[in-house]
Amino acid sequence: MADRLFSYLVFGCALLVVALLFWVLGDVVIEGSRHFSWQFLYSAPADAGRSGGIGPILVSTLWILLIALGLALPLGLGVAIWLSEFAHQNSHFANGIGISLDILAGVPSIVFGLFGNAFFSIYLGLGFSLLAGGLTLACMILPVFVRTCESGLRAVNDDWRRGALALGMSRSAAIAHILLPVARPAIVAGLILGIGRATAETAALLFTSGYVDRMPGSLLDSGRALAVHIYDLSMNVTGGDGAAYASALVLVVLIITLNTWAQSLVDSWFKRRLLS
Amino acid sequence: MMFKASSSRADRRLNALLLLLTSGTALLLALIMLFLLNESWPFLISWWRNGGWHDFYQPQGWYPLEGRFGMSPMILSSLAVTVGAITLALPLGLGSAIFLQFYAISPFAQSFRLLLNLLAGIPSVVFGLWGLTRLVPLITSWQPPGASLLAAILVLSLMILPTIALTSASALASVSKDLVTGSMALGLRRKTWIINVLIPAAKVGISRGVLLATARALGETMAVMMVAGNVVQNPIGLFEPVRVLTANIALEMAYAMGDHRASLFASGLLLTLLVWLLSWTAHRMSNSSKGANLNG
Amino acid sequence: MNRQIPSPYTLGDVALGVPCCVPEAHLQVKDVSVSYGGKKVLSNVSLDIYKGCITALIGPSGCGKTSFLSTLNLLTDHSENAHVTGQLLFDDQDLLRDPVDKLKLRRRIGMVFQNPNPFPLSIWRNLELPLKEHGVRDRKTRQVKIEQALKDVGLWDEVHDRLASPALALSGGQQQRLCIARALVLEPEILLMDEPCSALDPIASGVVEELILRLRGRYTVVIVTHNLAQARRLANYAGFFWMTERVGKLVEFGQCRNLFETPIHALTAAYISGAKG
Amino acid sequence: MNRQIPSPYTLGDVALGVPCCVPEAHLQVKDVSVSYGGKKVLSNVSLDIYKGCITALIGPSGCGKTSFLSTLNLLTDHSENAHVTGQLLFDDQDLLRDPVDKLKLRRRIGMVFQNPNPFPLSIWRNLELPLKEHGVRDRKTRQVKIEQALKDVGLWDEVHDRLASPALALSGGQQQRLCIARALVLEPEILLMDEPCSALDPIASGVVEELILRLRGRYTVVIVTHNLAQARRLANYAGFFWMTERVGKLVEFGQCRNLFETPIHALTAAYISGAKG
Amino acid sequence: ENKRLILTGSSTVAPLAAEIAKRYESQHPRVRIDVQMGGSARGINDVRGGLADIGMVSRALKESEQDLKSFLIAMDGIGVVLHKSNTITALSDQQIIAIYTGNIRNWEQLGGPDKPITVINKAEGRSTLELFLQHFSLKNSEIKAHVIIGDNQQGIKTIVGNPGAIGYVSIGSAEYEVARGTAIKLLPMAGNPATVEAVAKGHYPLSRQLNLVLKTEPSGLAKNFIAYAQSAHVKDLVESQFFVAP
Ligand SMILES: Nc1ncnc2c1ncn2[C@@H]1O[C@H](COP(=O)(O)OP(=O)(O)OP(=O)(O)O)[C@@H](O)[C@H]1O
Ligand SMILES: Nc1ncnc2c1ncn2[C@@H]1O[C@H](COP(=O)(O)OP(=O)(O)OP(=O)(O)O)[C@@H](O)[C@H]1O
Ligand SMILES: [Mg+2]
Ligand SMILES: [Mg+2]
Ligand SMILES: O=P([O-])([O-])[O-]
Repeated sequence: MADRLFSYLVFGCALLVVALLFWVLGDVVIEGSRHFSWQFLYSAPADAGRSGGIGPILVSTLWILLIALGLALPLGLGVAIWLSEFAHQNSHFANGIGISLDILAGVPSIVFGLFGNAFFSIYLGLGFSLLAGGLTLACMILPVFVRTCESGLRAVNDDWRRGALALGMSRSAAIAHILLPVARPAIVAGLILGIGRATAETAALLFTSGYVDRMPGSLLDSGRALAVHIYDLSMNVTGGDGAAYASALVLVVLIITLNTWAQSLVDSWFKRRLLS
Repeated sequence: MMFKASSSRADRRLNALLLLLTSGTALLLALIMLFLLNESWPFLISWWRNGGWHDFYQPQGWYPLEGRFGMSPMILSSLAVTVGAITLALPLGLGSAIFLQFYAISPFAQSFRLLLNLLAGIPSVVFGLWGLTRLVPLITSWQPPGASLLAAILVLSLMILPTIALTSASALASVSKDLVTGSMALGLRRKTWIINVLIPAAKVGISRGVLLATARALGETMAVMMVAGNVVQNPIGLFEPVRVLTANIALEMAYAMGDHRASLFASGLLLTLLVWLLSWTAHRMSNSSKGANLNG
Repeated sequence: MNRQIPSPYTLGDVALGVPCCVPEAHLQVKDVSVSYGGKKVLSNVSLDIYKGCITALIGPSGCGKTSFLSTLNLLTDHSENAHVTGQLLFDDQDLLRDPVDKLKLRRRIGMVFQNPNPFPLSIWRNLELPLKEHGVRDRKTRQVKIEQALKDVGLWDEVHDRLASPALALSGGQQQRLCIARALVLEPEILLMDEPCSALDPIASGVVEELILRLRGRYTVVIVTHNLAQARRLANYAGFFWMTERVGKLVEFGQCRNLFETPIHALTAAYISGAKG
Repeated sequence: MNRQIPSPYTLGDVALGVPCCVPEAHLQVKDVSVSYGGKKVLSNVSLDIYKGCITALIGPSGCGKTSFLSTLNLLTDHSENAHVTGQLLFDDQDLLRDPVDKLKLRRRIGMVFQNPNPFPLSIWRNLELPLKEHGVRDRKTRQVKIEQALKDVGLWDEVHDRLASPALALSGGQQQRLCIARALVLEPEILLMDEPCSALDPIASGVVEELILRLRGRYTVVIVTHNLAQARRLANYAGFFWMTERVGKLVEFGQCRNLFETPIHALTAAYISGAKG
Repeated sequence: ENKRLILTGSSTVAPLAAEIAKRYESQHPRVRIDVQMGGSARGINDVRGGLADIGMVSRALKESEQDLKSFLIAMDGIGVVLHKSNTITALSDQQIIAIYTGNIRNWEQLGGPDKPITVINKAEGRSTLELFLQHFSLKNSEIKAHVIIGDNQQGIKTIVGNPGAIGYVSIGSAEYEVARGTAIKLLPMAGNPATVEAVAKGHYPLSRQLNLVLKTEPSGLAKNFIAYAQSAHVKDLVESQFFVAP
């Protein structure tokens, strides 16, 4: 009986989550598809974004994502590997790094934005640019990616580490051939949380990659990200709601595509080596 | 986990490289702290001289243009919103993770996971927009002004839910199957073994996810700003508006000059300290419980 | 063909083996087959499990002993690709056909696994959890039962002063005995043991063996073991499984002494003499 | 005190045990102690491992056999809280003091664990990976070595048609033999085996035993086992560990037959007669 | 010649400036004008620090900012807004003050429906807030707000969702929303109808300037661009962003 109740609770949870998601996205889908057309995808925005499309914005978004992920992925994986495979269990340094990462995960995005502006845009002289935005985003998604991967690596059975060591295999080989492939699901989860954070970011990008909605010519050009565009249209531009919803719809589709792609990418990358 | 350190040259090189990367991330935090300190320095000095700490027992209100910088209500509000959001999102997220791992049949699990992923990627403006146009009016019709602690908690809990759900799900997935078989053989009900056996076994992974989610909740800005009402006051009731530290920054940074601007950076610093305190406590707690739990 | 069982209720015959209480079938297995994902791994096993007796099952790795044991308490129901056919008569019910309350059934048929699998809880909670689950509300009663179970497995003296410490901090042998205590605390009628001593050193293994011998009469025990000497020492009845073309079969079943000393089947004889127990 | 070793190079003496090739120390252990996080678990062990011989180590659970074995290939170095003192002489080097290339060392001193731990790769990759790691570039050479190793452990016939299938899908016994093959494929000089048969059924266990016997002469083998009968069957030399006040010690070391038939130490005698092998 | 101009500052001005910049670029193909948003304060800081060529500021320069040169490109009126269902049609200055200081807490006290009043105020530092406080001679600490908002749209959406709300937003935006059927209404201010027209004529009391600011007298491209932004060529753009051309 209690078991039945618990099942109902669990199903209730799932149902509630699904319902809430649909509720949140309901407007986006309804209003968004009303304003959407194929042209919207590739044409440039006009009249402060109320009309026209989001072509350049989509391109900027993808560039920023590419830079952020391209940087955060290897860096984050490296840090995660160090923390789980090389760091001494109770060393103050490793603990300090862990805490730093947790703190970084809690730094508000607007602070990241202001910092990114001060450091990347001004100090390093990158100005308002896709590069500055991507770098700032990389800093932002690093903590969540590292922590998730690290948990995954730590969960890998010690027997395999021992086995590899006893065969005189180097640590690096064990990591590359066995530990990383085994920890694949956690890496995917981290990647997806990272992608989520990156696509959803507004404040940090406003101050780094900027507001310019022109098609970017190089990575040193300023470019407006999709989330910034949605923010501007819905909060700052009178009469921009329709376009805002349509942009949000595109973002949702983009996220689904990216997630599926990330999943299959990581799978194909590691699964070839792994048979389980 | 227990087999550490390296011996070969390649390993030493890899170790050195990774150590460099790792130190880089520590450096990143140091840079951000330095940046915050640097920007908020003028304010901190004058705050200290003027006895700003009296604020904690003698609230002076937040009127930066009138030279009154009382931040304590915002600290309390940040904590209240975060605690509230975690209280809601933890059972919901854990429930979702349990559903994903033990109840959903495979095609459902796949799409449910995709939905959670989607939830993780929705911009906070969209959540804020939903809160502002759907949730707040609903609360208003019940208890004006609607924009309130409650609205912030609801929106925020939805935003951190995927973090909790996804990390918990992967923690639950890595629990040994032997425990499940053993529980079944004892005639334990599914509910019992999930709650009393698997969740304790996955505790470390779950709590790490919760920590990430807490950090995220404390740091979340836009959505909270849009629905919390942003009145600087102590969080005295669920239906009262509150302002959290992040919203304070987002709301005023664009228009702040001089001391006002520095005081906003100080709220950023304060928030960072808050997360540090939280994370440190969590580390201490998990270290002491690790010592008691396992000897290997 | 393989049923070399003495006519029931003839205590004389049973006395040929190690003494055993009542030669009365507690659980009747009829024509049971197990397949995983359509691939048959165990085919047409029929035997009776006698009340209060110890039945040992031996056979090479992969011949389906664990699978057989798991059908007895319907644990196979939970592995998605497993399918069981045949009859399992227990208490006038066919477990495989009639609707049975599995939770209650598993209270009556306990199981201990090859790898010790204590829950990641305290020693005390490991034993308390199943009791609470099966409705033993009274604190005092639980205390008495837990203490008894720990004494039964000879663990009480070793752990009585640290019942609140984590079970995973125990040594392998202690963990296995804790798992046995966890099964015993529910006072099952039948106890299924899957190679309970394979992870133990000879001393711990001796303790468990003695324990099993002490259980005789009070409990019906079915034990899978790779240690033929152990089977010989413990069992009243023994079953020998063999695998042909990747499908397991019960080749011979009978009184322990008969099976070991005058095996009927050539395979059994070969296994018993060839295998180095 | 416990060194009941015949004067070296006296083949006559050695012949008292199972025949063994050259009674020449391959690895000399002197006064080795192991502690974990400051707590000593093994104290002052001294013995010689003889070239081409099989040395068995027995003793109750927790007395430090695994820890001892892991010091021999410096695996304890990777356990954060482990600390080893004493001397380990191998090839004119003190492994514990002199700078040694651990990777190379472990190629020369292989190890097999109690729980089969094949990598989650294909059968073939499990054997290929260590070869590649140790610089065996040539494809053909690798092929030859892998085939030989699989044949050595008697697995070739069973798996040669599915070398690309996952190693984890093998049965427990097959997995353990694969792990042995994985150690053999590197052609080590010394092979450390930690209860290699405890997860195996008698047949698989017999296969492994025969394999170990076949290795005699070619390899130096150190085997930890709970199965006294097995120790007696296999070993030229045997060491008996015992624990007093939670610290392990080597109580007696000597020729296998001596140790089992005329133990010097009372503890040894008690263990050998009391324990049920 | 290839030339580049960077504008940063007010979020209110940014969309307008961006549209003007686009039109200017289309007429001068070698010129690139990047418009960045970040608030009036950022505009002033960046111009002072040389990070931007031109700052955008959504108010008149203060005493302390007289080191900068400002150029008016548009005007924006501020109107008091209620929910459409509210039966109140006009409020006197005294009544507005009473509401904002918390002395009147229910619309019933003003002859409206029996609904608690939700007072919406702007965040500290915003120019609309300063304008509002100045007009009613209030100090921000005297105001008893229930909701504090950032941008215009947040104000409008809050009022739409709350029948008891009162707030003040940009008139142009509010007019557009009213015309679109959004559930809000604009109240006249001290007898002046709150319309863009009234702001344009200059006798609407609550209005602010939208300025471009520079550190020095403009020259070259900056000078040309400012002249263009102030010219009649962009009047339609100003109006399409719901502002009033000066
Ligand atoms: N869940 C499962 N899915 C598919 N095949 C399975 C499953 N469980 C067991 N098998 C297969 O069924 C056969 C019998 O397995 P079982 O574990 O019952 O053997 P066993 O006699 O207990 O062997 P051992 O002595 O090694 O424990 C084996 O070939 C095994 O691979
Ligand atoms: N990494 C470790 N940290 C702390 N203590 C350890 C560690 N590894 C082993 N020990 C302890 O050292 C002692 C000896 O352990 P070891 O595994 O060597 O015993 P063993 O003789 O191999 O026992 P068994 O027969 O059960 O395998 C035990 O008390 C054990 O708890
Ligand atoms: Mg089995
Ligand atoms: Mg051991
Ligand atoms: O953004 P504002 O300065 O117009 O309030």
